[in-house]
Amino acid sequence: MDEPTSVAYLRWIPLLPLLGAALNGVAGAPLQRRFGKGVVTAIACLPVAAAFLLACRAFNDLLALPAAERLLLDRVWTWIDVGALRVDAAFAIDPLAAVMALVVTGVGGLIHVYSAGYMHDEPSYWRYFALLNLFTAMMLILVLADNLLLLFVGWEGVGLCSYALIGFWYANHDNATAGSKAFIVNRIGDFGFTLGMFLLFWTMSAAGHPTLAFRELGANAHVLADATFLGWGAATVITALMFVGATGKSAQIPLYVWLPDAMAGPTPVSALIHAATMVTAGVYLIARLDFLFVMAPATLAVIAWVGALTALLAATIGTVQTDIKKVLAYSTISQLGYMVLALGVAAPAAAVFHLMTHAFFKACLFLGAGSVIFALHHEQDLRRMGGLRAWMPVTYGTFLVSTLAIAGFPPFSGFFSKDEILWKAFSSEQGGVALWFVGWLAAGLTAFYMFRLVFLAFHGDSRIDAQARRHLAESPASMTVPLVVLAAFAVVAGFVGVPAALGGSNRIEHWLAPAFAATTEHGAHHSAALEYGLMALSVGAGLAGLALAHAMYVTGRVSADLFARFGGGVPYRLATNKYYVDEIYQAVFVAGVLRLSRLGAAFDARVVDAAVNGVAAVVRGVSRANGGFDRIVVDGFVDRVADATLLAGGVLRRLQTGSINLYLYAIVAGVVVVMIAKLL
Amino acid sequence: MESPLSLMVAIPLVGMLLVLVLPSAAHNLIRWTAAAATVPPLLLAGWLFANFDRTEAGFQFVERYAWIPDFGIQYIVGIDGVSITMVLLTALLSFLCVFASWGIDKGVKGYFALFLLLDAAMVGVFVALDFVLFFLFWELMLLPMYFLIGVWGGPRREYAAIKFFLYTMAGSVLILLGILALYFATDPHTFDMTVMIASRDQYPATLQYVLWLAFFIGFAIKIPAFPFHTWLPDAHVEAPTAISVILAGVLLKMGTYGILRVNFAILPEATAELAYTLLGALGAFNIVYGALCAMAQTDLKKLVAYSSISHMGYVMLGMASFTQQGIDGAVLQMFNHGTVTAMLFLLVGVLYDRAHHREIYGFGGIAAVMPVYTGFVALAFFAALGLPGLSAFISEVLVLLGAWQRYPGLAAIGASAVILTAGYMLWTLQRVFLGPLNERYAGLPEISPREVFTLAPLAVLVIGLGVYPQPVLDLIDTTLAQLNAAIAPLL
Amino acid sequence: MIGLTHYLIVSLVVFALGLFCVLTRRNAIGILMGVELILNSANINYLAFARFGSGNYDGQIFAIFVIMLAAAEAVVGLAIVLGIYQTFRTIDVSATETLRG
Amino acid sequence: MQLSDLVFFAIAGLTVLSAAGVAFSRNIVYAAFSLMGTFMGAAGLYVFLAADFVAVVQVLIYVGGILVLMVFAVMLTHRIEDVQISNRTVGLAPALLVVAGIAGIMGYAVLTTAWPVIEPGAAVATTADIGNLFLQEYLLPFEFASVVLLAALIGAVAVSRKELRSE
Repeated sequence: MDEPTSVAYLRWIPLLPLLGAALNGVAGAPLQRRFGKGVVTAIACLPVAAAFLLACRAFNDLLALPAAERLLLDRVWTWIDVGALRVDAAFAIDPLAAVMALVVTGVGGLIHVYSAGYMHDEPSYWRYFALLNLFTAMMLILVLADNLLLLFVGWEGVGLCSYALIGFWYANHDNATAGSKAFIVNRIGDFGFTLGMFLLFWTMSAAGHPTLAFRELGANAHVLADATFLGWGAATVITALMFVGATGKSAQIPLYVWLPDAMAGPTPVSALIHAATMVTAGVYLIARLDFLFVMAPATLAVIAWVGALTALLAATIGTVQTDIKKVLAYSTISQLGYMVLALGVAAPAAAVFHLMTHAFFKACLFLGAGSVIFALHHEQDLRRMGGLRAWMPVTYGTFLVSTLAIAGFPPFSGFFSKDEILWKAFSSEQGGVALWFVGWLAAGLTAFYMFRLVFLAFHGDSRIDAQARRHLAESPASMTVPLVVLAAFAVVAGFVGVPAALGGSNRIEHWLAPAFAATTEHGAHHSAALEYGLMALSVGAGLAGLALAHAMYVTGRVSADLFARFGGGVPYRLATNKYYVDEIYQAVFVAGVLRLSRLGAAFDARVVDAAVNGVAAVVRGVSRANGGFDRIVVDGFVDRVADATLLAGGVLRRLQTGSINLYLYAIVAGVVVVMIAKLL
Repeated sequence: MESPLSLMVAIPLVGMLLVLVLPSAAHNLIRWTAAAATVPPLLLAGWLFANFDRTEAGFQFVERYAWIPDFGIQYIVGIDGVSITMVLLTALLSFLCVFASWGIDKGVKGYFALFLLLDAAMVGVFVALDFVLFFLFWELMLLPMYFLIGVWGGPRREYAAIKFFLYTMAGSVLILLGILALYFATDPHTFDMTVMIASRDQYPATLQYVLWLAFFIGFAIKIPAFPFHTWLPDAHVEAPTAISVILAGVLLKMGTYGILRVNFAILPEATAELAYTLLGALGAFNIVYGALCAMAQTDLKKLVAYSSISHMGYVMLGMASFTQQGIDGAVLQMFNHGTVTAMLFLLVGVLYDRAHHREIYGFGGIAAVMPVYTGFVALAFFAALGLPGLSAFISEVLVLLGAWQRYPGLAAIGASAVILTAGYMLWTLQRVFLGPLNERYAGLPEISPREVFTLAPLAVLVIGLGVYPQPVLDLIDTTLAQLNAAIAPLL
Repeated sequence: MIGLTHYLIVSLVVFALGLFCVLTRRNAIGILMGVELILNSANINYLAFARFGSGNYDGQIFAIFVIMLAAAEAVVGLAIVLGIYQTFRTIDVSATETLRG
Repeated sequence: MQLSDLVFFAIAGLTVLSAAGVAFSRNIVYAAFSLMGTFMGAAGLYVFLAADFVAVVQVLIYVGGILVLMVFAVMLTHRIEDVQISNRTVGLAPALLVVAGIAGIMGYAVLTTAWPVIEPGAAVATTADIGNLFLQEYLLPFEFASVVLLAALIGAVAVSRKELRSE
């Protein structure tokens, strides 16, 4: 394998935001007090902007290279070097990483700007930006890492920032709990991730390639083909464990429960971390390790079904939520399900394409929701909104565009990416009609709940209380400009992936092709007619969802209670209560662990310590018995000895005359005796 | 420099004598004298770090004098890759703990005299290469510890001190018996560890097993490994802050250090035979058990004590793996745990000094009144739960990676504890520091510069070794590679 | 020619007289004088052996130490005698038998 | 018989006779003065044994220090009129027996032992050499000696102080 092109500027992409975070984290409070919030904003935003420019430069440099050699490497230092394990702190960028880096720095930069407006009244403004910068840095480390262990640093680092930002308003216990929940659930995923990493390393090591670097792993992945672990194919076990990690980060069944709660954080955080970037890390991981996953068809099947079911399940819950951010949260889970579905049907390019478009329109949706919440002074309940389009035209316009995109109406970006996924789900070797059908159903539901949201919030009569209505106004420019930019991308981003069937060239798939060299393309034997038909069906599903939402929430021709009464209300109750998954987890896992922990502590106190104290008691008892023996037998003996000594002393004391002369005689006599004895 | 190691032992002793002749009312003079006595060892430790030959597996800076030739007892000190890390840790923590003890105002003279004696004895344990010398220092360390807990401790200090003393004395007896048995088994009779290491092939297998168990139990009490661990929470809860730091930061390491120095180096055959069950499985069990027990605690200090038990389990598991990664990770974990847990105890002490209790449920929202302090706490807690980028992550990942090679099941059990650890650490963070502010503590003063001074060097180490762990790994690698090469083929 | 034996005999005689003095005196100061005689006889021996036996200075050095010790002994001894006198108004050792068992 | 031998016998005679005076005198004051003769005689013998420094020390310390001290003690503890009865002796017979026994044994040992004897060299001044030895080889004993003397000094003061004892 050829040595990739070496560049020295890659390290600055994550490092600049990290420096910003360090500066704001250490000196932010005094700076803010002394010089105002402008300084903090500058410290936070400029590094991200610079990182974006550097990412553009890297993108440009990649373009200049031939497709097969598109990889830039920046080796900084040897991080760990123990035995066969050698891990470099090195950053690499290839087409896949370039897409991610651009999304992270681009969307991230816009959200930084937006936050300056949204968080303007926050007293710990500096802390917010320090964490936001830290998050950006960690996400960039994750994306640009050259090896699995460094990726894990970013992986956990974003988890930490997510924890800290969800619980940003920590004075409320619920927010702090939500943060902890996110971190701990993610840790369950990390458990799988680390074990997968260990197994991968040792399996490769046994085959003579002890490495964790992606390049070398990719080049030598074929050695895994014959390896087994406990009777299973090593690749299958490794990928399954890695996928556990991905379900945590990317909020898939069964570990999705943290994401809705994560909406407790500030809305820009929800937009950046819990919609646009961090949650896609799982998707990125699987895409990055594509060469492993293609070797494990069994894992892929699991992945595809998990993704499809997550998409559907989250969509059903999304239809009944009344909190504007919760709706968006479930829609995020649902969209992530699509991406995972794409990965499961061996279409990573489609997944990454959707990841990118989703980043734009979902960020726009969240920021739009944030704009609404900002205007309504932290009111998030849809039932107390309505008719907002009159007051907030920019927010409404961008929100509508993004909703059209997520619902998959042409020519908005979501249409291309989602259709690509549905088409692959149908046509790929790994896919099938059933997967497509689940995805299609979820697409219809998506359109329904998203338009329900739009209609409830922006159309109809205002249900806002009079107090809030008096101050109602469009948000400031620092918030609306990012909205417009993101909305623009939500419209046009799809055009990089126009499929061949529609006369496009699917540029993104070609761009990403070097990263997914292991994925072989099948399914070309399906006719274009079929593809058109499926497209029409999915657009039809979207239209149906739109129509239903319109009928329910605008014209009122269909009663909104339809669902609530359906099937005796059981499905509705299930959905509103999120299928009781949280409760089940709480009862089974959390309570179980707590019981186990109390058991352990009790064991410590009652058994181990009791044993120790028991030993002490036994020793005391023995010593008491011993004491009796002592008093009667030993002491008796001792007393007799003492008596005898006294008696003897009474006799011998007579020798002590006190006369020095006598003593001297005695001494000399002793000397004489010794001398005589010696001489004889 | 002629004899850096002897100087490191002697200087605190001289400091102790100085403290003893100072008038007992001159508190500040005593404190500064004690502080001054810990500076030269720290500088010497730095000198050792700079001049240590990283390519040499054997002992360096060896000093050897006849002591009691009739019994083959010598004064031998020297360090290899394992002990230098411990010596560095001891020198650093002793220095910082003098400042952490600044608030002691009862029996100041006695406290600092005993503290310096403890300091000398700890360094002595790590540098001694003659068994008699080793045992002497080992016992010498218990004495000041007993008094430091028993006199300057909390309300139940007598119980804790006696429990600590009895436990460790029980261990000492076994160690002493083992030492004597080794003495008579070596031909010609000697207490010289280096000779024993060289002649390890001459010990018969049965003797090795018996000795291994004796030494293991003796050292396991110190680690402490289940079921010999219950002295630790009590001792920690009652001990003054600085003593907790020393106890968790240095004394616990003596258990695992002893196992490496004696069981591994001198009894390789028995090690190969017994390590899986008694070190590996017990270590994995310790990790999970300690974490579970920590979760159930409501006393902040007890929680940290149990987390120590859990984290020391990683050391045992890593040592038992007999892979370069695992065993390097184990020693690195010894060092990292020393810094992280020292931070944790110092931080608990800071809070206790202000609020005079440690009940986790009795706080709330402290982050609002003590933001800098909370920043340190967050760093220490996240280091303790193994956040990548911080030092403990490197060692834990190396330990688990190494363990996976030999025992995937145990590695999986050990790795599962990261979830539990995150659970209790975050739960505690939330109860104490987050949530609505408990009005009783609205007036708590922010962490003082002196306290920051004790914490900052550790914080730098925690972050620095997470980003670039090679300085420590380079120190230990060669020695451990040789040690491992002696045992791994016997497995 | 005067040899080693001559000195040893002188020393022996002085020792015998000193011993006799110690044994027979009832006066504490007298006993101390006897002790001084014994010490002097020892010194003569030291020096004689140094001169005729080894030929080096060790004997002389020891003699000086003995003198030093004698001085110390005399100082302390006489102080005690004075103390006894102030308590008992006598220094007759047979009169001070309070140590009798 | 050489002159030096005559001198030796004279000095030895002085020593022995003075010692006898110490041992047998009934008057403690006379005994004290006889002791001076013994000391001086011993000093003379030291000179014969080529130990000039020790001889000087003997004169300085014994005669100048210890003896004066003893005379002081005698004077302090006895009224002058008591001197006649001040030096009673007791148990002459057993003492003579014991002393004769010891002297006999020791004399036997002295006369029958074959002492390894070297030819004594010429007498040289010893002071400088002894000084060097004290500050080099015998430094530690020398220092200890100084401590002992100090302790004796303090002890003597402490013992003979009136107020301390009367407590």
